[in-house]
Amino acid sequence: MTDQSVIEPSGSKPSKRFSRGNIILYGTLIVVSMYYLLPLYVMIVTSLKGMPEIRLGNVFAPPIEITFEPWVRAWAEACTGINCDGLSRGFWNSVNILIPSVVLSIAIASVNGYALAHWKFKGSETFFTILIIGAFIPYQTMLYPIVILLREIGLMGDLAGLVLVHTVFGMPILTLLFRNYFTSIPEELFKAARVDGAGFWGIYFRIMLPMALPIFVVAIILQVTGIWNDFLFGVIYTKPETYPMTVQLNNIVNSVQGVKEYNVNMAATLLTGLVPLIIYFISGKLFVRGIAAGAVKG
Amino acid sequence: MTTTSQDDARAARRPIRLFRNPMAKIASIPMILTALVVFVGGTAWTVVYSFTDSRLLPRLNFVGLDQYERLWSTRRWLISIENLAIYGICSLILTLLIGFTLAAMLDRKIRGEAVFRSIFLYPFALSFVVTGLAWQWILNPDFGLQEVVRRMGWEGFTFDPLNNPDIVMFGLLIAGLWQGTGLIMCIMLAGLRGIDEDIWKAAKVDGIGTVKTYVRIIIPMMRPVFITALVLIASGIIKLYDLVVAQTNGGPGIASEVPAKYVINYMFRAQNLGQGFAASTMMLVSVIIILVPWAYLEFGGKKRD
Amino acid sequence: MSSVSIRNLDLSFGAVDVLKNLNLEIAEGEFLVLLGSSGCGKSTLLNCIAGLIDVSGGQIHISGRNVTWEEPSDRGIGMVFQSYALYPQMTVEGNLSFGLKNQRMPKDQIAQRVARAAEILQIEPLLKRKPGALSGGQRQRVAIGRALVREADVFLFDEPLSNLDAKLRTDLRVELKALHKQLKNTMIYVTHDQVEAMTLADRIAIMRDGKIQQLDTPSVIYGKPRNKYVADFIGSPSMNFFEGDLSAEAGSCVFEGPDFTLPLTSYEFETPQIGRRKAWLGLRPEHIVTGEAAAAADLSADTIVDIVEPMGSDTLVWVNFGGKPIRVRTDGQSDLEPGDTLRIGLQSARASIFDHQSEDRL
Amino acid sequence: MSSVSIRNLDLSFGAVDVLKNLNLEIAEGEFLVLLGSSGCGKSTLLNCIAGLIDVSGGQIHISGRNVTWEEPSDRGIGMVFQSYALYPQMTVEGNLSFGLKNQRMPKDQIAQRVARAAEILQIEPLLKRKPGALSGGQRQRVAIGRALVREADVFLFDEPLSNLDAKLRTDLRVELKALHKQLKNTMIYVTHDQVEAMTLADRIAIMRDGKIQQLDTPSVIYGKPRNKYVADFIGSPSMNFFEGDLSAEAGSCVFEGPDFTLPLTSYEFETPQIGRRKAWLGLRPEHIVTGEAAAAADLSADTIVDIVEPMGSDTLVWVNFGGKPIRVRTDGQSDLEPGDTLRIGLQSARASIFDHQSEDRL
Amino acid sequence: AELEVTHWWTSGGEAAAVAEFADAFNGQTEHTWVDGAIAGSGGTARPIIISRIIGGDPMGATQLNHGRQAEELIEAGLLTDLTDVAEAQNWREVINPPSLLDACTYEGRIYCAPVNIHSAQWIWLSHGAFDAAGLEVPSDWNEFVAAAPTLMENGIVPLAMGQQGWQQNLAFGTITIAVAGIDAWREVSVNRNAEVAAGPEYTAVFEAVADARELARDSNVQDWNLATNMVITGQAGAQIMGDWAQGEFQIAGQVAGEDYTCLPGLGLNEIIDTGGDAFYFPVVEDAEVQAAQLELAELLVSPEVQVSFNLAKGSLPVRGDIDLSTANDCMQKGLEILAAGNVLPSGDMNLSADTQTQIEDLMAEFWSSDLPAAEAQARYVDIIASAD
Ligand SMILES: Nc1ncnc2c1ncn2[C@@H]1O[C@H](COP(=O)(O)OP(=O)(O)OP(=O)(O)O)[C@@H](O)[C@H]1O
Ligand SMILES: Nc1ncnc2c1ncn2[C@@H]1O[C@H](COP(=O)(O)OP(=O)(O)OP(=O)(O)O)[C@@H](O)[C@H]1O
Ligand SMILES: [Mg+2]
Ligand SMILES: [Mg+2]
Repeated sequence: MTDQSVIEPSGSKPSKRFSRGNIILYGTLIVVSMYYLLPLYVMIVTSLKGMPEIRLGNVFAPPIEITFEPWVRAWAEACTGINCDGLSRGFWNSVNILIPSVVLSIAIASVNGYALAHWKFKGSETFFTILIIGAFIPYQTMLYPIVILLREIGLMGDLAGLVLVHTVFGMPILTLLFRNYFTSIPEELFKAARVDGAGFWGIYFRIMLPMALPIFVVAIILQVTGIWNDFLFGVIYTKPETYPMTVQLNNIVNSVQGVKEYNVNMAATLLTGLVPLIIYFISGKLFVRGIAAGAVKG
Repeated sequence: MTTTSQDDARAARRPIRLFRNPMAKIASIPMILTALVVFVGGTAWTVVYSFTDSRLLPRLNFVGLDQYERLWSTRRWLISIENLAIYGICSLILTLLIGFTLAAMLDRKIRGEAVFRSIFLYPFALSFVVTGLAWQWILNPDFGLQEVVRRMGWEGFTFDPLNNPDIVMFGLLIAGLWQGTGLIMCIMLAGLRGIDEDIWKAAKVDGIGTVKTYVRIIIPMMRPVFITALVLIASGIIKLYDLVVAQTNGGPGIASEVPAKYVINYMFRAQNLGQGFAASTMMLVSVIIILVPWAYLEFGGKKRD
Repeated sequence: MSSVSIRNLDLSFGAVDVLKNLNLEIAEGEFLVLLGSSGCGKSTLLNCIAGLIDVSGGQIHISGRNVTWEEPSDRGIGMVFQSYALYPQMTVEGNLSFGLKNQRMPKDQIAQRVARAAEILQIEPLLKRKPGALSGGQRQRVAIGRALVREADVFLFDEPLSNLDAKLRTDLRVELKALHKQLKNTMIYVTHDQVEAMTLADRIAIMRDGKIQQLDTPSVIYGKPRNKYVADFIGSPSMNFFEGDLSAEAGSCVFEGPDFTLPLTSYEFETPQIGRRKAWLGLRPEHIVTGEAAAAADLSADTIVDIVEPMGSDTLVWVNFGGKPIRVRTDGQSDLEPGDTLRIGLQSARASIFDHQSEDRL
Repeated sequence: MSSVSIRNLDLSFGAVDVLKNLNLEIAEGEFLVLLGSSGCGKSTLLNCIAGLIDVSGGQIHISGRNVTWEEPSDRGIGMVFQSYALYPQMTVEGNLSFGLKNQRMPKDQIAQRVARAAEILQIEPLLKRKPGALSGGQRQRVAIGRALVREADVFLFDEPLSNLDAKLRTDLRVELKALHKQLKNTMIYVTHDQVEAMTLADRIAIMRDGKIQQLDTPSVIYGKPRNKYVADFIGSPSMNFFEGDLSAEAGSCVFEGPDFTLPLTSYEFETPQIGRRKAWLGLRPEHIVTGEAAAAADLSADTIVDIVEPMGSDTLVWVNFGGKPIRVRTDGQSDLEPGDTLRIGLQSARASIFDHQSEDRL
Repeated sequence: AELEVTHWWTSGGEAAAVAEFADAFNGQTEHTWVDGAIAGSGGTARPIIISRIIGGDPMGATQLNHGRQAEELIEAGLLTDLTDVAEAQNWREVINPPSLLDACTYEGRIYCAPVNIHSAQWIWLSHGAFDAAGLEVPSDWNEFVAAAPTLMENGIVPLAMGQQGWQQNLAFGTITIAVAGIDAWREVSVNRNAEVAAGPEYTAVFEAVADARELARDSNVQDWNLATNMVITGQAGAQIMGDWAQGEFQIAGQVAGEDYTCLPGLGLNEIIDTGGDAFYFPVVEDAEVQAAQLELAELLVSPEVQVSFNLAKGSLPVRGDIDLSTANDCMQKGLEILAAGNVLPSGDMNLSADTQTQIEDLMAEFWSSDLPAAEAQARYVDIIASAD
């Protein structure tokens, strides 16, 4: 054959960055991102406009004159009924509800998941299956039984009752996640700890917990989102002084006074979503890792 | 030392099974109670009262299947079921499709993966109420999308799903997908990351195109991931309520009613608990119809581990 | 007195019986290796001894105490796992002291024990590191250290070296042997690597399907396998088998193979044989002699070389004999080529003969 | 003409240079084994040849064609992976035919090729099963079959046997060798198992940190390793090394070890040596003779036995010599005990000597 | 004591009215009004209210539409008996029409305090819209229908209609009384006579509603007050809505007779119903709260509070003995009708919530689809026939 060193490459050298595939890929991603960002953009833009500008009609146009008044109003002035102190009233209530609910529900679910993964006993899988089916039951249909239950144990109207309800309804999915995650932790580690004389709680606190960060992140995210955004339980199991932010939001958004103050509504909506949003943005990578460990295997 | 077989008989006694590892059982009590009291108990309670004529308050005055007969002859219920079916099927297919496609794109070792992932995921942080409001606003024909497009010159452009009974469910779908696909994408992404890279290489050596590799090889391998996703989506669909209330409140007319809303309305607004319970029992039954095959697939198939 | 005594142990997972009426006596200070193919129940047996699985029936005694229903930590055992099973969030020191802390041992005593174990295993410089920052061999050392600090009577090893690469495995194997010499604990060691089993064990128990096939010293197991399974399992490259007939007459026995007859002049039968029966003849590749020695063997034949596998220190040659390719081990300097003729010699003294039906050694 | 020719290949992942100006010529029909420790770039090189990674620089020619930028499927290669990488949802037949179907090959031709591959690999009875229902060895055979049906010029194997257990590995190794003999394709085989490398290869390329250390036939690599790294890497149990001085005078060379002096009467130097330099002496365990042969060696000494590791076919004895324990291989029938005295003999002909600094063979 | 009061009055006019209650309560008693507003109309608030009552953790007082809603709560003994307050304050005498109190009465005892009278049968006409189209403001429904095409030509929506079932149902009810007349209405709504519902009077009703549906085609707002806003701003010609709409006009600074016109009974049949809101007081244990409850009940019906509240809300007071000369044009009209006794009992008191929900669903569907009038009527007849 001919001298090989002069043979030209028979394939074409791919140009790395701007290949057609890449353009299509990034193009699609950017277009799709726009769909996802659109509502956020609209909400932000609208919340920074004055009502006259909104009536001009283009939701997508950036504000001509930026005003933070809607935010101020949403936070501190918007009226519901006769109270005109906006969302601010609900914020700390929400925090007060959120923290014990998240802590308790995750604590219980993680122990459940751990027991189901490493300390199986007769019937444990059955209870777990029931729990999973429970994840499909619409909350609203459980409203009455729960009300009656809480009445019977005397927790109706107590913050403890609300925490309990969040714990119960968070349990199925969280338990599933924790169970799958702990199952993925090598059994040998568990065995080693038993040989080392650690008991149920010793292994849980000393061995399992420190390894469970990703799944805790997932659980926290899910619970914070769920509990922070909850309206139904929050309003039924609390009193007006302790109404969570979502009740305030509902009131602001649904009390129409003359015209709908879209800018205030948007600002209120954004303010309400801020807490979970922040948590999402700071925990992105851990979330995927946790999902990988807790949701996919199993 | 002495011989062992007799004097250690005490230690050799087999302990009672129930008391072995007692902590594990004690620690599981909350779960057991939740499962039995709340889920089984609450469900049974609901089913029992669905055979009564309870109105505002639950009472045990049994009327047989009356509530069910009425339920199935109520137009709104039938429409609700139909709507849920339309929404459910579309949402299931589209969520899986979009979620997978996005995940597949993010999995191609792109730059800025974290940014895109956050963008796709953030709507999940927002409640359905917020989702419904935001999209109600964007789809508002007077100053939303339709108006903007019209102003750009397409005078005849009509996209007003929230006021058109024929397509209102798709208006909901747009919002529902916006909110829910991010999580599914995350799950799919995690699943894709779990696929052996050698499979890709093998496919490349076999000369199989990217799309075909996904369709013929990768997706079939991700069955467990799809099942997890399916369960999540399906449980969300059954519960569909907040979004509808926030975005259309069932309207226009009753064109976007859904079963969960029917349940709530009959329990609380119409003060006909029995009817509401009958409807929720029907929902439960359908859940079980969905779940049994799933449970069979998940647990029945692989007894090994 | 035996240190570990297992009596009539039964274990089943649901409908699957994994261990069936298993008996095993392990002397104090003995190094016992459990060898068997994957899934035969080795790990399960070890877990039963450790108390990590509740047995279905039978008893386990350790140091004379019936511990069948005791907690793992109360049995006086230490255990080392294949995957190391180090607690990833604790330092090496934390890993070593975790078990002692659980026993509420005084601080200074813990420190002393940890120091001693670290010295024995030469991991003092690593004490402050976390397992993630250790190499495989170091991790395995720490895992052994964890058993060491417990000053356990019995050490249980579940394939402790199989995650390591070949070189490291050799080194640690030697260390382990030295450790045993120094500590003189009873050690029960699970592996499916026969080199490990042969080099480490005082006695080897070969398991198959939850039953012990043979329990003996390595040389007996290698030289006089009790049945065909053991013979086949032990030895790499493995034994060559020939199907044929054993015909024994007073004073003289022969094995009639497919196209050869081997006089069993110096074979030691377990029981005296009379008559004719179908049987297996087994010959290890290294017991088939070549060159000058072949002429002096009980049977010698010219064969055609099929494949030559040089392995550095020696060469494995496949030759056609008795109607099929058989393995013959020659030295590393062999310059045979496929197609060459090789004279081989079979010696009955080192052969093994098994009944065709029961596959037990005759 | 060489079948695969790699010229000045560079490859980096970001800032990490994995392959550095690598050159390799592989003849048609040759069985080349890439051997090296983990992370040295073996898989990366293989992937470059397959076109699965875009090279940073240099060229790859296969069968005389410059394929540097061609698609993997157009390069005329078949590839077999360690994890098999079978398509789990397809039957064996589907796995074998999927690539061909994709090339729109006529049905009957596909069937013919699949049938042929199945026959060669003896997997006909498995064609309708899915990979999940196959054993490890069967899966690996199917993976090879997938390369086979492509009728590729060059077969690439990336540690195809390392997920299998020892016994199966031996069997498949032999089959692979037979397959190569039958097909006569060029094969490039990645492994870090030296027994595989030694037995399979026509030539072995030893890699380290993205560079080829030595490319030679197995016996040369084993007998005359080009540098200390190769010497240490090849051979199990590995070579014994002694640090010392090489003093060469006209006609007579000696190696002065810690407490011994070995006359290098029959050592073949690569280049003639003059003067004195620090050096390493390497001796393989099987090249240290014992018994009568010891007396006839270039140097003989009495040593104390430290550890005895019987391995069945032979026994590894650790003796103290030159100030440290060294490995000596004796035959399987050895009845040495720790503490015994063993006379060993060192022969210069089979030794290796390396420069102390460059570690290259002298 | 702090008294938690739950209600769903959150629109502008409503909130202003509630503030009157709260101010009076805080000012005139020792107690504090804790406002538990829940926006989103009764549909959102009611489950919350009922859950809390039956859960044993009730609020101090709550708004409920009176009528049959509370019967079961009363039966279960969950609501406070206000009979003593009522007798002390002589509610029997002062409350007018007496049917309001009847609705609060269960087995002779009184359980709620009515606070206002609402009538649904009004149409609100925008002067601005008709001026823009160069038309006279119509004086009844028929004129309005006749004027509609001209409005449409001028780009004005003739009839503003919020796309919610209850608003559509309200329009239906109003048109029924106007078109079919009081007797037919009574036969159907009180006596549940399905034959009449199937008869020609109702056929006319359904046809009229079908006409109205066409007039409201281009109105795609949801909330009632947004529809009202269309009338206020002249975007729409008219809206059929209850008298509470007046609060919105008032807040917008519009003057009855100048900026807008209200026609009771659509100007055809000047009859109004006398529904309304009432407050219930769940049984609580805390004695202080009990006292507060009774004081609030008393206060709610007291003359001054009735005046201030109803002026703000635009509804009619429940007392016949107070001077409302400050009331505007529309309220005066209402008062006159009331004084003349042209009242109907509200549907709340006749048909059960269940039946009403079904009718609402029917109306919701009817208004937003092309369902033929005849078919809607047939389905209406079914609902009436099976009503309990
Ligand atoms: N938890 C379990 N439930 C059911 N079967 C089990 C369980 N654990 C092990 N088995 C079964 O018991 C048998 C013995 O398993 P074991 O782990 O003891 O094997 P092994 O000899 O240790 O194998 P390997 O060499 O692969 O570790 C296997 O067939 C296995 O499938
Ligand atoms: N995608 C990648 N990105 C960055 N570095 C990589 C990548 N793939 C491999 N490397 C690095 O390149 C080096 C060579 O890797 P390679 O997989 O070729 O090693 P190997 O010789 O096959 O090892 P092994 O025997 O463990 O398979 C390693 O140091 C590895 O960390
Ligand atoms: Mg095992
Ligand atoms: Mg590799």
